[in-house]
Amino acid sequence: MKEIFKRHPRYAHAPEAFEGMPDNLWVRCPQCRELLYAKEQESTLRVCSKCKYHFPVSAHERIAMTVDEDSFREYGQGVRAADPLGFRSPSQNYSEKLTEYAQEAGTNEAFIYGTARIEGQDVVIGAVEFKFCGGSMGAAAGEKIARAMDLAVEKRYPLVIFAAGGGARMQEGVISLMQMAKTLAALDRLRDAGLPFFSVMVDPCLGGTTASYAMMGDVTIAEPGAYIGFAGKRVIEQTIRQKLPQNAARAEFLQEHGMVDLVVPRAELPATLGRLVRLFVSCNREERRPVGEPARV
Amino acid sequence: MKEIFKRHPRYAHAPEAFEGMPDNLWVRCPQCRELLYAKEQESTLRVCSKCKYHFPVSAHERIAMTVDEDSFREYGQGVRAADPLGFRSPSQNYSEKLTEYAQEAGTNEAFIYGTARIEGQDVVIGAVEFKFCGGSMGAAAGEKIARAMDLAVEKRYPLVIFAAGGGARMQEGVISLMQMAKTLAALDRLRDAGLPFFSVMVDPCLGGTTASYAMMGDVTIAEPGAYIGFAGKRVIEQTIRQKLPQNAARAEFLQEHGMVDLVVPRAELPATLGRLVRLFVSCNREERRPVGEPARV
Amino acid sequence: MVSLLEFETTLRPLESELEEARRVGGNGHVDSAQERLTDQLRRIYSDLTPWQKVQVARHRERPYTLDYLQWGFTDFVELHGDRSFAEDRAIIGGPALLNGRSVMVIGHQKGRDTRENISRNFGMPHPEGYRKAERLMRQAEHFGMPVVTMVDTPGANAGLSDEERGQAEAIASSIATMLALRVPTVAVVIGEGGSGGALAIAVADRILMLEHAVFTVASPEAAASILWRDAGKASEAANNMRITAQDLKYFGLVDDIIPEPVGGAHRDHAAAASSVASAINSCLQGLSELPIDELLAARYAKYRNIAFFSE
Amino acid sequence: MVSLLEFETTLRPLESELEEARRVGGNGHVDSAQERLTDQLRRIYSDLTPWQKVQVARHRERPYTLDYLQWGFTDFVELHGDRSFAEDRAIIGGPALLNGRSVMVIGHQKGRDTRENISRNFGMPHPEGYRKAERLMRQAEHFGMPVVTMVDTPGANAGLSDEERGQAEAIASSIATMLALRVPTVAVVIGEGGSGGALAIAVADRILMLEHAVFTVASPEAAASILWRDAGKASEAANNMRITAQDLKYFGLVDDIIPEPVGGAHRDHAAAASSVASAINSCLQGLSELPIDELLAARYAKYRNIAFFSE
Ligand SMILES: [Zn+2]
Ligand SMILES: [Zn+2]
Repeated sequence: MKEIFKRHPRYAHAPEAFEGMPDNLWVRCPQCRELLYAKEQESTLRVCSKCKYHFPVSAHERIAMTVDEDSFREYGQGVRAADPLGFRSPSQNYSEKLTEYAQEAGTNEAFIYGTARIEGQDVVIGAVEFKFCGGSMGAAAGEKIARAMDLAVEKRYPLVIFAAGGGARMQEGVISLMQMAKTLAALDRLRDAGLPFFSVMVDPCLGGTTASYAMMGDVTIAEPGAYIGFAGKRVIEQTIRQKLPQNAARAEFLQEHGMVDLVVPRAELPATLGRLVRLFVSCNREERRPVGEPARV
Repeated sequence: MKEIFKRHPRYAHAPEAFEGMPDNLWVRCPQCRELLYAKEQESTLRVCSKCKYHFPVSAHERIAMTVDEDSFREYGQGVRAADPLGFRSPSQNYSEKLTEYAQEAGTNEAFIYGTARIEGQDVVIGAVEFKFCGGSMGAAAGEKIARAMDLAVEKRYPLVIFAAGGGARMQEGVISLMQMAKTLAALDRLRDAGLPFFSVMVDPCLGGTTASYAMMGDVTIAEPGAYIGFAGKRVIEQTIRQKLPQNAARAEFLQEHGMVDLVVPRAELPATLGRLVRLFVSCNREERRPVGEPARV
Repeated sequence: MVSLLEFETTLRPLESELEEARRVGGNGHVDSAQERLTDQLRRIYSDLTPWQKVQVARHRERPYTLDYLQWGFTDFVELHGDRSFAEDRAIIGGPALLNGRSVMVIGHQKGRDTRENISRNFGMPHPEGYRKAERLMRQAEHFGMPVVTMVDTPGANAGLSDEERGQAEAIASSIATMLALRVPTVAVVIGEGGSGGALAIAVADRILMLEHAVFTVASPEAAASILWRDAGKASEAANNMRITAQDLKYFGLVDDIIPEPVGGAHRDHAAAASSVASAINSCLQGLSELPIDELLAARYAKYRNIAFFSE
Repeated sequence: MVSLLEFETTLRPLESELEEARRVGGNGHVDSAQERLTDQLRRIYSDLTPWQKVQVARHRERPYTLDYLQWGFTDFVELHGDRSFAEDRAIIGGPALLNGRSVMVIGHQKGRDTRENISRNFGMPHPEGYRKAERLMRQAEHFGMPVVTMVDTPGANAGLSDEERGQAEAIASSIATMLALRVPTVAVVIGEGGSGGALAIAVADRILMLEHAVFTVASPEAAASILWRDAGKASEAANNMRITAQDLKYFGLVDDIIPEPVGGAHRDHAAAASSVASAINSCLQGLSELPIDELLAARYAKYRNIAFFSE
């Protein structure tokens, strides 16, 4: 786990949050330094009661926080990454790493999905698991995202995805890169079917994730304070040779710049999604678009 | 004539050019102040040989400079403005003014059109006559522009329009404003028919002209130095409370800002249009788009 | 009490009488004072000059798009951004329910005070505002939602940066998109319909106008300074330009006039919104019955045939 | 003489011999010196390491999109601008004739010298570049022109202003548009296929790669600094990442490899362009025979089925 963050120093405050000081009664907020009572973290949805900092949460937690109680039925758990390139570097042997990732994350891949209900309405819902190799979109994760889209088409449910991670998984080379195209191809079928896709971008959401399905939501939603962009903070700083302002490429900045429809605090998300599903489903769209007609994405 | 320019001081240099000192052998270039031999003006297509300033030319001259010799056949000459509002102001009585405009311009309205050939290829071609009430789009001019589009659809020819003028004709109120919608409705039919529209914007091209059909060319072309924009120079200066730089909202500026495909000197226009017609017609587009499918303009 | 316009000064003594009656008490007194006030209001508003209507349409307490959304619709979710440059707060939009039907509402939005007006640029959109509008129209089309627009702007913003980002292109593209939308569309001119910046979101299957709204090819002030050579002659210009709902209905440019509460929409937001919502609703009911290709053919004919010329 | 790369130093004596033979004269001498040089070139280029290919793909005399347009196409008219913010010279495009057929050519464009590179941002597009590409794709679709793309970029630009204008959105939208185009599409990786900024215009019915071109998920330098903890280990990273045309053909990610002239495309622009043009042409001939719905179904399957996982 530590290794990932060493490699991505832009998430430098995250390990503390993730580890949550399990043997301790207190968690320190990485934003305002307040000490928070660990037992209250669940009831506050892991949001700092003082500064409203949204702590990272696991994919399963996110879904549980959002959907009607016990309504989530997971699909596709058997899909696991292979090691197509036989990738080795001094710091890692990819096929062995995969086992580690699974143990750390508690998921078989960097994405989980299934059916659930939000305010009583059926949806397909998925979430990126950042603890699995930084939430990167290897071929297995890409396949699962595409299957979530397929499942929504098959069941004619709206789709909700918590998008995160940096996109490409270097150890799978161009195969990983091509998952951008694959998820967008699958998403086009969802559009053809006239079903809405609500994309919820959470910290951090970057690169191949934003540059593929995440930014193509019919409605794009962001968690407050989430870093959302094409390039990571460090990469931009190298390009422009200066420090980024604190708010740059955060959710609110993205909304100012027209990329994000809504910045929604974690606690309000079920109600917001519930209302959106009602609005986009009650319009009872007839299928006017002939099969195979170009999507206007 | 003078009156128009008093009211539009942004074209302050134009009268001199327009009047062309008819009793004189020489014309002064309003941009570089060079004295040009009047008799040579025709062979240089009214372009200053020193600084390449493009003098204003009449709608008929423009078409003659562009199409194959003697190939232009004018249509719709009988369409003339009415005075729907019975408009009067201290400075004018609109219905009387219309007669004056026609005399000054030598056309019955601010737009002429017809069929012609460019490098042997059939086109429908039209041009705004700036001398007729500043090239404004009254209901008669709007009707003629829409008919040029209809004619292109009927004959299945590409369409070329020299767009100019400020758009709205105040003396016809909202009826004039609505010509923006009317020309765009007619243009949508041209799109449905898969025929290309090459919009050539010449100085000055503004307001309701650019904000309707002129900017919607499949290829947008501008004459060098032409002022092209939504608002006139004076209006912008009032808004931003400072002087505009000389090049602001000129053709080259518009190209830098992504609005214009090509800035083409007058002399090169026939060859450029000839090539574009070949490229867009030789692709032999089949009509794949069902009638009534939405245009993606 | 709402602020009075200059032609409403005769109301002041009647307002004082009403206040006095309220202070003294006695229902009879209050009712009759109220009645006199209402009568006077009705008298004034039944005979407004075009220039007076301009002032009513620009009244700073007049209901704006968000007020109509609050009082006439439910479940509005405001969506933001053009997906390429910025969020423009001078045009707002998003889905909402109208009588249980999802519609996409898009409208100009002015600010109620100076601070809000600065953030909303006095309801004068930049190109990104029109691009957001166009994005929401396409979204509505994709999901089969009718589009409802509310028109209320002095005009599109006219700065150099607007030219840089293609104000003309943005307006033209918005009009072209709206004309071709494969869903029913209704536009309501709720205040000032200022030129191309208003038309950008007004080319609907039905154009409705509030009783005291105006729609102009250029602002009366601009017209006065050009045609009267005196910006102070705005009232003369307004009176000559045929800018009222009644004039435009006469010319067939507007389909219907929505009556305002006595004394103007600014005196009763809820009542104005209720009239507007029910007018839109009955339009949509009619439009939804047409097969989409007929609707589009009718829309084409409506705009292609706006014609006043001799031949 | 073109500039030599570090692994080509053994060519220097042979070049000197050829020069000497030319100076002395005598066709026999020249021919045999030329032959020795060519043999050595062939030897070197038949066995390039991935890292060497990266250097060839980045060679500053390598043909760029405009060179292929000049030598392989006719009647190219370059169209400009995204119609909303700017003209981006790092991506060029416009219609051209290929064997008498109108096609829309869109490609990354690097500069040949420093000044041109600054104006073209070293072939790294801003969002407006991808938006121009998308505009031209839609235009091609509307007029039934096949789309031909040429891929050659270190990657999309990564500045703060790119974030402000939605680099991620622009790339995603370009990919989505290209996947849904109702015309045949062919992409040719002519140099560096750098990550998402390359993929944005590469998702075609057929992806071709020049013999010595590369396609990377991240630049070898970036990969080295992350996975090797040492940016200097770029050659090791390149050798591990499977970035060559041959590797990608093996994985089925690339449909065909276009052979380069002996010693690389930079040694003979005309010959390289002629191979590229004829490869594109034969692809288009095949693709044009398919009904458009079959073409789209095949394209969907091609991308939906890129899958290497266990279950
Ligand atoms: Zn805190
Ligand atoms: Zn000159």
